[in-house]
Amino acid sequence: MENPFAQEPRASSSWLWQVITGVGLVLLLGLHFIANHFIAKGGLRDFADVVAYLRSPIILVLEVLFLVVVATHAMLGMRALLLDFGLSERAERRLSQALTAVGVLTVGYGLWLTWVIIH
Amino acid sequence: MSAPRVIVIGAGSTGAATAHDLALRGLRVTVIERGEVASGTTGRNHCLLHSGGRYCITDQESAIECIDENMNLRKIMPDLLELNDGLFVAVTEADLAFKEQFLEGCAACHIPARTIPVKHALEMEPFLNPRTLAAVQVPDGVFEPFRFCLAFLATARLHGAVVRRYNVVSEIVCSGKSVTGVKVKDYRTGKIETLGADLVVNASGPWAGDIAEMAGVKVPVQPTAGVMVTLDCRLNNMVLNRLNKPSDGDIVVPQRATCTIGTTSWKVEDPDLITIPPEHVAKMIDQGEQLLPVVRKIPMRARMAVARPLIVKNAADERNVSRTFECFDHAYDGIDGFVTISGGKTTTARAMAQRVSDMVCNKLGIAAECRTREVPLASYRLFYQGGQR
Amino acid sequence: MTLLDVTLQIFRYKPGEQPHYDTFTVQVEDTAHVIDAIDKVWAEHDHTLTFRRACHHSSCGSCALRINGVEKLPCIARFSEVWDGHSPLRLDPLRNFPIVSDLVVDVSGFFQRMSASTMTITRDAESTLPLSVDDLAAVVQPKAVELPDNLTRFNRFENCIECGICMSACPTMAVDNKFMGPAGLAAIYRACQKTDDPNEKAHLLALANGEHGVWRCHSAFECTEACPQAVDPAGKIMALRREITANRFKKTRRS
Amino acid sequence: MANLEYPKVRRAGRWFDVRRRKLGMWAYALNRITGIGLVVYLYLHLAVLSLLLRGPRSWDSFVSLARAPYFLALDVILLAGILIHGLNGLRVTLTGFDVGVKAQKALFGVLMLVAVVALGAAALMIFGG
Repeated sequence: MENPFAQEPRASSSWLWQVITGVGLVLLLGLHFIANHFIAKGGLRDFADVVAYLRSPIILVLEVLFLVVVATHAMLGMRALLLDFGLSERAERRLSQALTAVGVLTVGYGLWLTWVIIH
Repeated sequence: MSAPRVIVIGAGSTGAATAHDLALRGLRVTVIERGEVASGTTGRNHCLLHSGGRYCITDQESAIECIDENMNLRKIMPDLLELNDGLFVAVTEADLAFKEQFLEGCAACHIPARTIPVKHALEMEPFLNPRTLAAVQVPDGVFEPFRFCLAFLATARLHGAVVRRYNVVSEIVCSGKSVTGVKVKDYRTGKIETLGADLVVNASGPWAGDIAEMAGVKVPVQPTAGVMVTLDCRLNNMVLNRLNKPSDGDIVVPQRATCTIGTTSWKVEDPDLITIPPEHVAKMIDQGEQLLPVVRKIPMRARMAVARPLIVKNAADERNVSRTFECFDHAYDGIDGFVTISGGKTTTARAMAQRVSDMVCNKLGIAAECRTREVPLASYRLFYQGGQR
Repeated sequence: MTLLDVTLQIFRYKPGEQPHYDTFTVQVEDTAHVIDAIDKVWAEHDHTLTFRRACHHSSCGSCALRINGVEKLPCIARFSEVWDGHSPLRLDPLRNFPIVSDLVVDVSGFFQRMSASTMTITRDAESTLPLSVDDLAAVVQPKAVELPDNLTRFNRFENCIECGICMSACPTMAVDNKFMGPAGLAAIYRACQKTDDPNEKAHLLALANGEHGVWRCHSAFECTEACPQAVDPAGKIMALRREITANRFKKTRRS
Repeated sequence: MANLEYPKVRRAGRWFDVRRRKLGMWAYALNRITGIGLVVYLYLHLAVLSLLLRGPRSWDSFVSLARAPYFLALDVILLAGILIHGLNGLRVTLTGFDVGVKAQKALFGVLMLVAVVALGAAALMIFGG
């Protein structure tokens, strides 16, 4: 008899990435907070502060990395949640594609935003 | 000509095994059961796969049936048995005096039995009464009656049988002096139907009298209840029996992480409603303590009571009526196409099925050999897996 | 012995009819289990009430249902444990299974999941008795067992009685009916432990690693909380996760 | 045969049903609620940052708005969400690698205690500073 539960073993990836990005977020978020509220003298009080802050190369790398990781984690989380609607295999593939697109757009928008602000 | 249709009333061990036997012989079988599979006598069971030791003195016919079937079941349902053997244990001088007779009884019934040094027995069974005087090992085992029935029915289904659960027989339909079918009501849908059959087998255990009455015949079945108590801890590896004549609370059957002490015996009128007498529960603990002194310290997990179908041969104490089974062709009572199989025990269900199936085939003029001794059973899980409800 | 007057509110449903609750009052002993009261309702009031039961001692797993919303085996649930003494006791069928009639659910999906691993229900036992009562060890010191010549080892039934309670309690099962479910995954874990065949093991792990396998678990641990047999399905799911992850890293390192 | 199957959309909402459920179920539901909240916040945050495009004036007026006490309270809620989600995530990660599975309830309790303490400290800093 055909086993209805036999499938390609690939499902662990999304869980593993969720965990990796999750742990990454804990670290990055800590740094994000510290950078935002402690390193920037007196906090980011006005527009000029923000621009100056983002022009620091270390901060820039940190913030971009944070953006990528948070978007990945968020999209994987949304996927886990939306799978609960009992989707068909095709719909599940579509969902993954759509969420990847949303994630890429989010990151793209963030990068563009940063670029505009810096210049 | 298409194969004859047979209706089996009851999906306990007898009905399930009978359905399997008849289906293997090529008959078109329908099983009618008013509840879940094994929801009657079979379900509420010690779960003891008898070696026959229990009956080897008082009822050798039963004992021989037991040891033969014990060996047969090992072949056809190996996955459904806990095969750890059993000990008959003497804890009093009176028990000890019984030992020689017991060994002779076992020999007479070809039950493999051997005396184990008490020290050895206590090592194997650390909770056994330290004052144990003698221990005899026999091939007892443990099974699960529910899955036992499911396996028979799943296999029967593979051979074309239909199992209708939650269907109650409301009428035995007769044409003249011959049974032609049954009227059933489906409790799930409320639908009432008449099912035609060439022959109806009454395998309803302690309810056999009620079903037979619908056809206007009588069967000498006395519903006899017993209480069993299950403890929240497994205290023994092997089945522990009191080395003496059958009596109340003379056995502790281990299963998974529990063990069950049984049983008592009293006659009941209505097998549908049995109240558990508290003094019987207390008695189980008292008696169990004789074999396993820690019994009283263990919390109780469950208690149960159910009626067994005992065949009344003549007026006697219910402990001493035979635990063997009987097959009745009601043609002798003036009703044709209707047979009753009752008595016996789950261990001997396959043999009971063989006997009644022989009778059925004989009556229907079918020459087919019984094959249930050799054909291994399908997985019990298939019963539900098929999706048939 | 005291007698209790218990009111049961029982879920009723027949195909094509509106589901509703029926109320029955029956008298039971204070030491009774819930199954005794259901039995009494059936015997004294309504033979058309359909419910599953067989063994009455937590061995068959057929009677599982929800008592006041919580999954239990009524054969081992005492009134003293589950009843407040005055309000009606509500009985519902298991969740996450199609309902057939009243308290009877269709367990075919559950057994398909159990079969996926081909786990059998008997196993070799530990050489000493498992002690679940703490003070018992102090009473008697169990010694290592020397087995007689013809007996190489004792065997046991698996603890899982396939009652479906974990599947009813599982929040993932509640939303994803393709999920393999706690019992199915626990069975895979047991089958993995029992086999010495590396191919069989790889097959089983691949099964657990599927899109509807261990990764769909949300770590609510409801299955382990509800399991009447201390099978700890959630623990087994986590153990499978570790094994799968470990294998994955081993493979990555090798390649 | 007819049966009582729930429609997909109603099924999908059932993770939210914590009635008569145990601690682990609450942890799961909390994790989801905070997770959804944080995703919403992520996009709000991006939208707010877009104000930077409109030059210093609109940004600076937003910053002064953000210093109002009721806005700071929103910060505390955000922080609560982050702490609950992050620390519970730690529990899910550990148990997922078969670490501390037996102690998952205690683990959750301890982590939530940490969350409460950290939140208290943070609230003091936010309102105090």
